[in-house]
Amino acid sequence: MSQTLTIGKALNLGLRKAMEDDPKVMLMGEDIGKLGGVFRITDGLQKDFGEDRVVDTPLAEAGILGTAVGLAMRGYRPVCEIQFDGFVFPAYNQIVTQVAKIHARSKGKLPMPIVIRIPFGGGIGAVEHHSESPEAYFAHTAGLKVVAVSNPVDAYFGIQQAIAHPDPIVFLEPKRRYWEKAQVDPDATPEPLFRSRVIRGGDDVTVLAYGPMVKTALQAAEAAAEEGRALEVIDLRTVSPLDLDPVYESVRRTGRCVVVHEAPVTLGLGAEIAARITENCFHSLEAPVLRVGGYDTPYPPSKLEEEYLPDLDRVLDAVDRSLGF
Amino acid sequence: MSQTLTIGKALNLGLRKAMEDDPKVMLMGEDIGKLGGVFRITDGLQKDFGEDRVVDTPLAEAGILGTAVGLAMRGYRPVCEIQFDGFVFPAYNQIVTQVAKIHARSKGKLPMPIVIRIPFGGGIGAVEHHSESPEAYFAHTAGLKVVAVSNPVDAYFGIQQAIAHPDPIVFLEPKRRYWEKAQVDPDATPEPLFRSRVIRGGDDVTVLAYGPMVKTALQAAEAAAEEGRALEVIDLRTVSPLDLDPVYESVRRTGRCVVVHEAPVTLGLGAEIAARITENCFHSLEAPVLRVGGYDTPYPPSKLEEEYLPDLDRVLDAVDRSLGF
Amino acid sequence: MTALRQAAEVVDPVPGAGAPHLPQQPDLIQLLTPEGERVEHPDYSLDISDDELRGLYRDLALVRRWDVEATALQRQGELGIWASLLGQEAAQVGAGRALRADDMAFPTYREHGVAWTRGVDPLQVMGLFRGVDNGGWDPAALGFNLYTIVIGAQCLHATGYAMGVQRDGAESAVLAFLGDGATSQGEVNEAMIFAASFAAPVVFFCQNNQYAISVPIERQARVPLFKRAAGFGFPGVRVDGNDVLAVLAVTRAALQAAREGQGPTFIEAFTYRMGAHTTSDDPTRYRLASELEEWKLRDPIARLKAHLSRSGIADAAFFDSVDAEGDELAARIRQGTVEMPDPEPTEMFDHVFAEQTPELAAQRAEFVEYHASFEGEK
Amino acid sequence: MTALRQAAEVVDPVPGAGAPHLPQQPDLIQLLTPEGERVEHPDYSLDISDDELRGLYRDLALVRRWDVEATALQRQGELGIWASLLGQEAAQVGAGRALRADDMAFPTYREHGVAWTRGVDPLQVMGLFRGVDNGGWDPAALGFNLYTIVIGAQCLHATGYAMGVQRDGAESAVLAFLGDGATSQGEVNEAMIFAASFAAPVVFFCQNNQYAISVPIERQARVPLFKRAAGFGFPGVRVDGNDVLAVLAVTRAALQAAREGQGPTFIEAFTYRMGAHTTSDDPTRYRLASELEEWKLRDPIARLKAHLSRSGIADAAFFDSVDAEGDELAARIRQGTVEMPDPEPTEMFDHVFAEQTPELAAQRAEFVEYHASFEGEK
Ligand SMILES: Cc1ncc(C[n+]2csc(CCOP(=O)(O)OP(=O)(O)O)c2C)c(N)n1
Ligand SMILES: Cc1ncc(C[n+]2csc(CCOP(=O)(O)OP(=O)(O)O)c2C)c(N)n1
Ligand SMILES: [Mg+2]
Ligand SMILES: [Mg+2]
Repeated sequence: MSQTLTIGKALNLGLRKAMEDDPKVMLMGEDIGKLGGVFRITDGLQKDFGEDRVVDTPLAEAGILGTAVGLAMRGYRPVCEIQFDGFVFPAYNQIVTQVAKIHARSKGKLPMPIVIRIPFGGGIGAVEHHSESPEAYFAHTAGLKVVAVSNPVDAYFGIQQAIAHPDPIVFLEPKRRYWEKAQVDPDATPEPLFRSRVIRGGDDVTVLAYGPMVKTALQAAEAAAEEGRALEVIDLRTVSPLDLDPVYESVRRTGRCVVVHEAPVTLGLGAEIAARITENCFHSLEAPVLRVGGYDTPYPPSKLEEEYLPDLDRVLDAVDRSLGF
Repeated sequence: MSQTLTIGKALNLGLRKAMEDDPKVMLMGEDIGKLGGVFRITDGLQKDFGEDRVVDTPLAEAGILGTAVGLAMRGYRPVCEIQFDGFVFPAYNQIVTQVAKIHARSKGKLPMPIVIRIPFGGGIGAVEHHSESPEAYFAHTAGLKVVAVSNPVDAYFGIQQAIAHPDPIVFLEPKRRYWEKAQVDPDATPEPLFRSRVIRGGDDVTVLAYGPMVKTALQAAEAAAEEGRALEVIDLRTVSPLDLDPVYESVRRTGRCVVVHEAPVTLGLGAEIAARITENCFHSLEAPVLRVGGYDTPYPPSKLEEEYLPDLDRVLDAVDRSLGF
Repeated sequence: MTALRQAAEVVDPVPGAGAPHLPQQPDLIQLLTPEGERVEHPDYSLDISDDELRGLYRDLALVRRWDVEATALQRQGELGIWASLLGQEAAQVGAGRALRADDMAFPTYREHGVAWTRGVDPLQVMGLFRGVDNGGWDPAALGFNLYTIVIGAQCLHATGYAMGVQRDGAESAVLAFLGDGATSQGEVNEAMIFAASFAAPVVFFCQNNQYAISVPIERQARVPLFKRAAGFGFPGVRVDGNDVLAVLAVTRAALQAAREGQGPTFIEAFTYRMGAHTTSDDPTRYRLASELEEWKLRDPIARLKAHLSRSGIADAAFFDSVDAEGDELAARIRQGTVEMPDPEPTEMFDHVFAEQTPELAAQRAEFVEYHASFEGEK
Repeated sequence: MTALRQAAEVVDPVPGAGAPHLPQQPDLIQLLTPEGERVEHPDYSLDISDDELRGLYRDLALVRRWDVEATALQRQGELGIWASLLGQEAAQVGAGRALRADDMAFPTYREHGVAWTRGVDPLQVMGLFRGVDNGGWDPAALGFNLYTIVIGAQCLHATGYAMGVQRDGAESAVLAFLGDGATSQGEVNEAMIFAASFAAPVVFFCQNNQYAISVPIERQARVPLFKRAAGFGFPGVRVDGNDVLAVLAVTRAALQAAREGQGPTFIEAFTYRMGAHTTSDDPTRYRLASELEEWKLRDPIARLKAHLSRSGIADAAFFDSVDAEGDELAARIRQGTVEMPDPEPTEMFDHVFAEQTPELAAQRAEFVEYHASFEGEK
């Protein structure tokens, strides 16, 4: 039965469902037990599934990921919560040299069904390290898959699909959108995890986004419509592998494309997407693929984050530039 | 007086010179003392400069970089050796959240003149983790600069320039080319660190490379010349910031460009370079910028590395494809 | 589940953490009982004047007043978040006052009391939590590094800095702050390994406030934290973190040993976080109110106040004057905070590097141009 | 440079590392003297049949024979590199034979002796060093994980695996191998913290061979390594790593304690790397030949051989038969190695994921097509 859920609550219910469905699913992280995580995504789960399945770990991210690897080898399906994007780096060695490589190292004998949940991105007025967008680091790492959800429906189903998936997945949650609401029908047939989706049609410019920027892209499309411009908005949903066939289809029609993300532009996802679109739609392009992202600076103090983060205006500015080519 | 040096020896002499010039320069790393490092780049330096300036550290990369941060705060200029590319990841947290951000965090009150030397890339028949090309991880990180040398002259001067530079620099050494030789004149005026350089002229296709792939690109240009095709080869030298003005100039002339690196193609430097060239030379391009790189797989066992690494043939294949567009 | 069940039976690493009985801890160094009675310790004596004692009280009281004001300002939307030090004043002031001017301290994000002793303007700390900058003070000038938020990272910086002190031949010491939770980070353990290996003049000062956000100390360690040090080959001591005199004496001794080349010491200051982890936290979800009530009986400020009153070192007039000073301080902090100007947006481009890159200069120029394009509109 | 100078005077963490006098180490557990004499230890007894004793000798001798052959094959260009276990046979065989079939071991890159005891085909280990794959054996089937090259990473895997064992309610134990150098890695310390916190059934088996490549143990630790464990709240013991009987007894006891839910143990097997770090290394640059000469007197194999001969448990015929078996093994390894086929290039695409991505499938297809385009030419 359909209900109105926030992204946060949808994740909570999705985790609960995954734990009910498979006794091997375990949650691990800092403060995920009694506290329910700093964003309450695991609220109530330790109470219902016990301390063996919802494990408050010592304060050590490498420890969380490294023990998750061992648990996966023993047949468990660990879901690791990284408290904030900026704190995933102590676990980087385990993620890049172990989680990502063990399936290949063992020629498939050691599957690594690990989900790494990361609330990511800025916009919540936080202090340093709480607003990072580290997706490109993972997308550049062979052996990892990376998804980013933008809405409650994808949150609810996506987390379950990610947990059921046999490969390691970095699961990015748009933290500043945790409180966004939508109707979720748990009996609906979910879209596959690794598919992008056209969420608004239009023939003038294609706008690509994922995670928190999807809402921004849609706002830009609304505003553009008022000026008589039809933006086609695509929610990428999967960051690695990229699912660009719908994008190519769209860009061949519009001839123009703008990619939006919060991460710094240099070597952000926009770079890869722009390169691929250009390779695949060279003769259809009326303008180069333009990128709107964070600047190549550390994420600034929160009083400046609105200047740093792409917003509706910056997306529209890029749309204008694209149309002006 | 000019002498013939390998890249390895040029680095050794460059380090020695830097230590003579500035008593605050310190070397830190695993096995860099009596052993002189596994590649002997620091050979003889501990003997001559003592254990306080050439420090064999405990076996912990985060420890090396983290103590280097403190030493930099105290006015030292630490040069950290990471034994192999694949072992930089335990230090990732210190590099990304501290080394890269402290200058900005302190609004310039705490400079971070740290050099992180990394022998990088494949081709030496090694076991796992000894053949990685992690440059994109660093180039995507605001606050770091990244250079890659390709020859003894740049090695000799570049390491000294990097050490004298006030910002943190990831200094990439093409490990399989350590034994390549050239004439080095220590009295010559060196080229600036953050400049790319046209190293072979040609009007048909522009080929970009850095580090170990520069030699490969030159070989490809030789081979192409025999078939009557003139490739312009540019040694990027600096990976972050990128110095693309000479590239744009070249591509506006050739209309075609191929970027070569060992790192996996997805979100490798080729992505960023392709995106920027397309943004800046859109109307001059006859073909999309093509990328030749490692596949999106973990670096394979060494018996397969020749299939994995870009070689002369794969560069020429891309040149053909570019010309065929 | 044999092993799993038995795991629960391991010794309590914090004797009396749930229902604390500090005086029963044989290892706990104390110079002032919770009742404010001065006691002697065989290994640690403290030579301290009445003036200095009153000075410590003033520090404690003003720091708490600041903290209370900051919490209020956060509630009113003037700060993004605030990490309260309530209950940890003695640990911080005692440690801070043990430092000499030429020593260097490396704080976490909660060391407002130490910042105070180092002469940091409270408004600079407020600026960080307001989101104006990352703490604008000058670390070198004050001997107090910027706050470090990534848990434990500063312990390695402190150790490296201490290695620099060694190389300079300076007789200074370095004080690294960390929490109980931080002891689980690999980097913190590496810091202790490096410190031991190089006999670096660094003291690790761990405020065991018994929680890492919601996670109790039992999850981080099954034996008292100060025992960790022996495993790395240097001394560890546990001091009553709510006893400012004991903290001062123990930290002084450790810093002096470091200066004299005896290498590192690990100090576990046994204390309690009386407030929430930060203003974003809700401790009722994970701990009992009764625990807090017990700890109120060991309030670090009441304790010193009792001693000063009882011994006649300070009278009501003194306490009143400190209160008044506190109110002034609070007013200054409040006004300074609400009036704090927002930073210039272009600042984010200007401090990334010591030597600006053409790339970033171009981004800055585009940024300026882009914003200028709105000038007319707004 | 006060502090820096004094740093040199700290106690020697390895009594007699330079000029070893093992019998003088009061903490060192021994059941067999370097001369091959059986001695008793108050805490560790070993009930072992003559057959088993001969079996241990056979293990030691065959593993060494393999190692010698591998070194030779590397010299002849048949392997990219080889990490010799020369001198560490007893530590590895003793530890490996302490495992039960249902236990799980997590090796580094040097545990060929343990691999042997777990039934790994030496050729699979050779394949790794030849560059054919990363070790083709089945970790689950053999209870022996793949080699892990990133120093220390496997200690966390072992701990996590042990947490899984706990959750399964299984009475199995996990054995994590590490070197002395590895003890400095943050991740290794985190593994000990997690193991302690969850009382996980894992035993950390550290072969202190006194060097991390060229860096002597003194740089990693200023007190004996086994003392590290107490700081984390679990027992640490030091065993003579060249005494296969003592290693077997101590490891068995620790594994059994783990199975019974008593949590982790840290075992420091005090031994010596008699060869180079790997075939790429040149130990003459950093250590004296005399050190090696001293250690030859404690050769782990000679020691057991002396015991077996002296006590009449084995005769010349037995030793001859083991020698013959060794030659056969060496021949098989040699032939298997030189004849080992190169892997299919497409393999690199096929095992990245359990569920292949369209992206990578496309790269694979292009790769195949690209190589097919050369078919005609070559
Ligand atoms: C590497 C890292 N992981 C997680 C966090 C989020 N976090 C902030 S404070 C905290 C708890 C710290 O506990 P403790 O070390 O005891 O210090 P306390 O807050 O009690 O002073 C956590 C988990 C962080 N800042 N850094
Ligand atoms: C994280 C990491 N850093 C560096 C290396 C390079 N390296 C390989 S072996 C080794 C020394 C290891 O010493 P130890 O742990 O004592 O083991 P041993 O080789 O003596 O068996 C080093 C530094 C590595 N493999 N991993
Ligand atoms: Mg705490
Ligand atoms: Mg060793």
